[in-house]
Amino acid sequence: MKKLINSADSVVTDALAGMAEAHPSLRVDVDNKIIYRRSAPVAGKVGLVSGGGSGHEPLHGGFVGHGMLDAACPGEIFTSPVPDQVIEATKGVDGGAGVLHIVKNYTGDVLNFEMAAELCAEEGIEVAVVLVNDDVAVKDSLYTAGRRGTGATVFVEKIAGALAETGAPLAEVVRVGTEVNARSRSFGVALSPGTVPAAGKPNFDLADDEIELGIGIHGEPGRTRAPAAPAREIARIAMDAVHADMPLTGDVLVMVNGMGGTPLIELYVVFAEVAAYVRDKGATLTRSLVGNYVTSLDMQGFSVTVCALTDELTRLWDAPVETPGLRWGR
Amino acid sequence: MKKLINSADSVVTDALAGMAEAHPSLRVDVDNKIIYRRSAPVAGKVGLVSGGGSGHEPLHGGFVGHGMLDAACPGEIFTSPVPDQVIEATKGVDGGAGVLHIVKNYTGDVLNFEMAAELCAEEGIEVAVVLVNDDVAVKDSLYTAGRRGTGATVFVEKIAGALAETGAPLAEVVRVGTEVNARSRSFGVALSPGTVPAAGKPNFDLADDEIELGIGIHGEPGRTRAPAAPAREIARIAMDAVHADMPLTGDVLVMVNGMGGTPLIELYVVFAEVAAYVRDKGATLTRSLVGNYVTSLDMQGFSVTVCALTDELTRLWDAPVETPGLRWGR
Amino acid sequence: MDVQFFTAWIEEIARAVADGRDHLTRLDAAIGDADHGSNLDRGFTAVLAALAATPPETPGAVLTLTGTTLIRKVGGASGPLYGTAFRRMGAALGQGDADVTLAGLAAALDEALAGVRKLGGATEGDKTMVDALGPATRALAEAADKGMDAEEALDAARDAAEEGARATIPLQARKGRASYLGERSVGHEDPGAASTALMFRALRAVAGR
Amino acid sequence: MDVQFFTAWIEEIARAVADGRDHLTRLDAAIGDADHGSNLDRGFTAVLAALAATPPETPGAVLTLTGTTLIRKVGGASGPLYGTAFRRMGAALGQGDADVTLAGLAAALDEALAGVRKLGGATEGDKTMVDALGPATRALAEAADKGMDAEEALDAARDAAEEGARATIPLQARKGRASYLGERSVGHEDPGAASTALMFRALRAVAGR
Ligand SMILES: Nc1ncnc2c1ncn2[C@@H]1O[C@H](COP(=O)(O)OP(=O)(O)O)[C@@H](O)[C@H]1O
Ligand SMILES: Nc1ncnc2c1ncn2[C@@H]1O[C@H](COP(=O)(O)OP(=O)(O)O)[C@@H](O)[C@H]1O
Ligand SMILES: [Mg+2]
Ligand SMILES: [Mg+2]
Ligand SMILES: [Mg+2]
Ligand SMILES: [Mg+2]
Repeated sequence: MKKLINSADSVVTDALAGMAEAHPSLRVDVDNKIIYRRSAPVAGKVGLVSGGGSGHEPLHGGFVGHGMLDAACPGEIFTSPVPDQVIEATKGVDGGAGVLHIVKNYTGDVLNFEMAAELCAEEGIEVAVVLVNDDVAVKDSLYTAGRRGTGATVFVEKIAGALAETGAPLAEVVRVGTEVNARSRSFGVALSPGTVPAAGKPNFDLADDEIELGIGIHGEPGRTRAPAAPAREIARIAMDAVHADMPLTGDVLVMVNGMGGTPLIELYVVFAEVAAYVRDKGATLTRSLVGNYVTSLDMQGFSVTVCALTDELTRLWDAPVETPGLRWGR
Repeated sequence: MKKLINSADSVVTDALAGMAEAHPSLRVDVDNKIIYRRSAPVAGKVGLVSGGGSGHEPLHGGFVGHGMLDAACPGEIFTSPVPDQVIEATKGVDGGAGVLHIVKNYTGDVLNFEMAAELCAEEGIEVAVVLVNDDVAVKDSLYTAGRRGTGATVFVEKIAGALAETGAPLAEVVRVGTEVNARSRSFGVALSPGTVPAAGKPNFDLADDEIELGIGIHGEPGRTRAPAAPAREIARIAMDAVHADMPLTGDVLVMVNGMGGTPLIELYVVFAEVAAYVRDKGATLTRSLVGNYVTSLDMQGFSVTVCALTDELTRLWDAPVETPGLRWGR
Repeated sequence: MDVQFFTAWIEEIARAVADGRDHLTRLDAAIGDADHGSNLDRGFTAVLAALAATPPETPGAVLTLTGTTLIRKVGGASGPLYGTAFRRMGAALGQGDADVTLAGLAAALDEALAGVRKLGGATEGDKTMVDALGPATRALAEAADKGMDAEEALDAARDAAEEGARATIPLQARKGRASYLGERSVGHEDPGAASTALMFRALRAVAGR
Repeated sequence: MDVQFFTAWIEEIARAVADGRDHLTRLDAAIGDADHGSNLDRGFTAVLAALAATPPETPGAVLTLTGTTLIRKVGGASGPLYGTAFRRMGAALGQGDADVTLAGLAAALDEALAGVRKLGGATEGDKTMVDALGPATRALAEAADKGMDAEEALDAARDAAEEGARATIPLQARKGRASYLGERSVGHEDPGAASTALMFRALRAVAGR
């Protein structure tokens, strides 16, 4: 394993120190591992807090700023944050209008955020949660921990963040966040595994002619292994999974997201295939993102996330945003 | 080799098709491999054209748009574009105020742009060139092709683009572009090689405990091989090379750029070290970029580029830009 | 079993987790995200520091501090779950500094089990730490009922935990990260069940001193 | 040497480039960017198509069309350089359809060499295609002077090109991408010199038919 790190133990805080240097619009509490927008708390505005394991950059810290999150709590690599972080962040962004926790549906994230929320509630802060669970590779049944939260997190953070910026009340922000999640689906594919620094070697092995379908973002193996194939076929497999779960129709927002080790040129190749697929089903691709947004360390591969837009969601998507990872309109 | 491509031969045009779908603000001529901003040509504005081999995305196509390039000509992977592309692009962006070619200093790029420029001049278009050669890993002597152009290309495109947007004449745009290049230095390090699709296997071998110092962006080996080391030491080697060539002083713009296969979290770790180095030398890091800007397919590693700012350069850096790869202020 | 005993237990767990860190992480790599070993190691390292900083004076306080520290330092699924388990045990043992009986320990473990089941929603057979914790708790209660001595009783608890952990191998996971794998989770030992067995081994080892 | 001869030469180069593509790319991987084989293959595939679409009627036209097509399709350093070489040869042979003599071919190659040297600024010893093209051009001129027959003369040219390419191995590059490597470029054959040798082998092969 070769990585640009000082040590496996310090990678998260070292990177936070780098974020602090690079982004004057953020206030980074390196010791407590919390990234705030400098203006937090904004009086009268619902505060948005998200968090989760590190290794998914720019998620979540890169989405802190105007029009998106007020704070992010990065855990250790692939490990959800601890309640203390979430409690501290929640207090730090509470402008009196309540705080929304945007939580990806993993047992660890759910439990740690729940514990934090309980304690914040006891201290009189109104906390609500939007649970993101968009990954169609996982069956949502009694026999699993439920669908994972992946790419739709970016959509929820952006759109709920835009609404919160207008001064909307917590219930409204929850409503729109929940709606974005309900209208979003994702599917991921890995060409090669990532390497957790503390583990020192790749999380699974893939032969030179194999890919993993239905991959998550924590280096966990996927649902099935398949032979390597042209981008067109891989994109079709991913989109078939999405379409089977939520038939494509109307205006859609599509993100083709890199897993961290895949170059942009390949993501554009995939995006061309995805766009053709969407058109073929009669839906209209009106908004898009192509790039690294929800990564999995240095894993090679991509995920595709589709959100069925409404006029309201489109308007909120287009609203100004100013974060390290997503920026337009200001 | 596993890649998200349909075939090694079609990767550049397939990716261009994806860019066309993703970015309505661009007009992509897939057949001729030219990316235009939709508004080109802008009457009375100096047109900016750049180009070079593909595999460095978002460079150059991702920097087409308001405040930066008017057109980009991507060649095959790591192969400079042909004169026909450059001629066509130059004609397509000529708004009557002349056209600037921003060319990275590689024999192939220089020759092909030169041929194109001659022909355009014959057809009555005023063409000037800014040659980018910022890579201190290469000795600039009679005994080499001269320094390579790498990260500073982004700075030149951004700053010259901002000046052109104000309606400045060609000579002024050339002056500022030349100045940015003269005030910029880069150094790159690879942890693992990239793989050219048509070649099918990595361009060089690196042992699990070795890194390449002074790497270029075309998968070419570096100047020397060194043992793997903590990020702090690697950053110091890179910054020492920069500082030895251009002592750090005053306000500096610093880019820590990923080579395509390195995750953002590691780039922030490096950035923290670079920022500490800059401070230690008494210079002031006033502007920065951390991310994938000038990549080398799926190579793992980074480059650092430093530009010694002036007030004018800072102002032009801050001016609005709206491209797929760089966006602020609108 | 006094405050020294419980302190020694936690210290023994910390040692065993440090030794078994890579093994636990490898188990987690197979069906999870390759961090269970480092998660617990980070947690118990912090627990050792906390115990050293303000040595608790009662058995209950040892376990409560352990649980609280795990919740504050581990994260992931195992942090809240093990944290809750130890906090529940601590609460069950109460504030007294009297020696804890086998029956008292069994009752405390039962509380821990209930806490983990409630928080995580898992039942036995879901391929989680509950598959080791459940049988071990029952074995200890039975042994206490039968009037076995501490070493015998903790032998039985450890054996049941180990057997429970082994028995997760053929199961398909229905909770936690491994459940995403569906059928591909079959054939691997659950890392949390393995770490639970490790804790019962540590308990037995300390009792034998 | 008539228009058929020159057409056959270019076709033979195209075949040899397709066969040698991976070899040339491997040479370029060692001290460059691993694209010389695919660059030339793309170029000569386009040249074949161009020759087939509008078969030129004079030797000069064959070479001019070849050069123009290379410039339009190859890119990189080798595109303009080889393109210029063939265009210069074509111009030197002029518009006539008379058979080209050995002396005429030698004079055209000399033009090609001058064009490459001027455009790229390389001299012999810089570890470029010039290191094969220079000696081969001189060898052909000498052979023509001596009144050798075509096969003998082209033997000499080919041998000189091959020898020139081999002789690049110990050199340190001073031009092109390989120069970035400094001393590390020593010990590898220059890909452009190797492809130039290939073109002289093709020339000799066609003459022997
Ligand atoms: N819902 C649950 N109930 C009980 N135990 C669980 C549950 N979910 C996960 N676990 C246990 O947690 C272990 C994983 O812990 P760890 O790897 O530290 O956390 P994470 O899964 O968040 O990475 C699993 O092996 C399993 O034993
Ligand atoms: N300045 C130059 N003069 C002559 N030949 C050159 C020069 N620069 C490069 N070459 C030749 O071009 C070859 C490389 O061609 P190619 O790989 O196709 O282009 P690129 O270097 O742009 O990738 C080198 O091996 C060398 O022979
Ligand atoms: Mg985890
Ligand atoms: Mg090239
Ligand atoms: Mg885990
Ligand atoms: Mg080359």
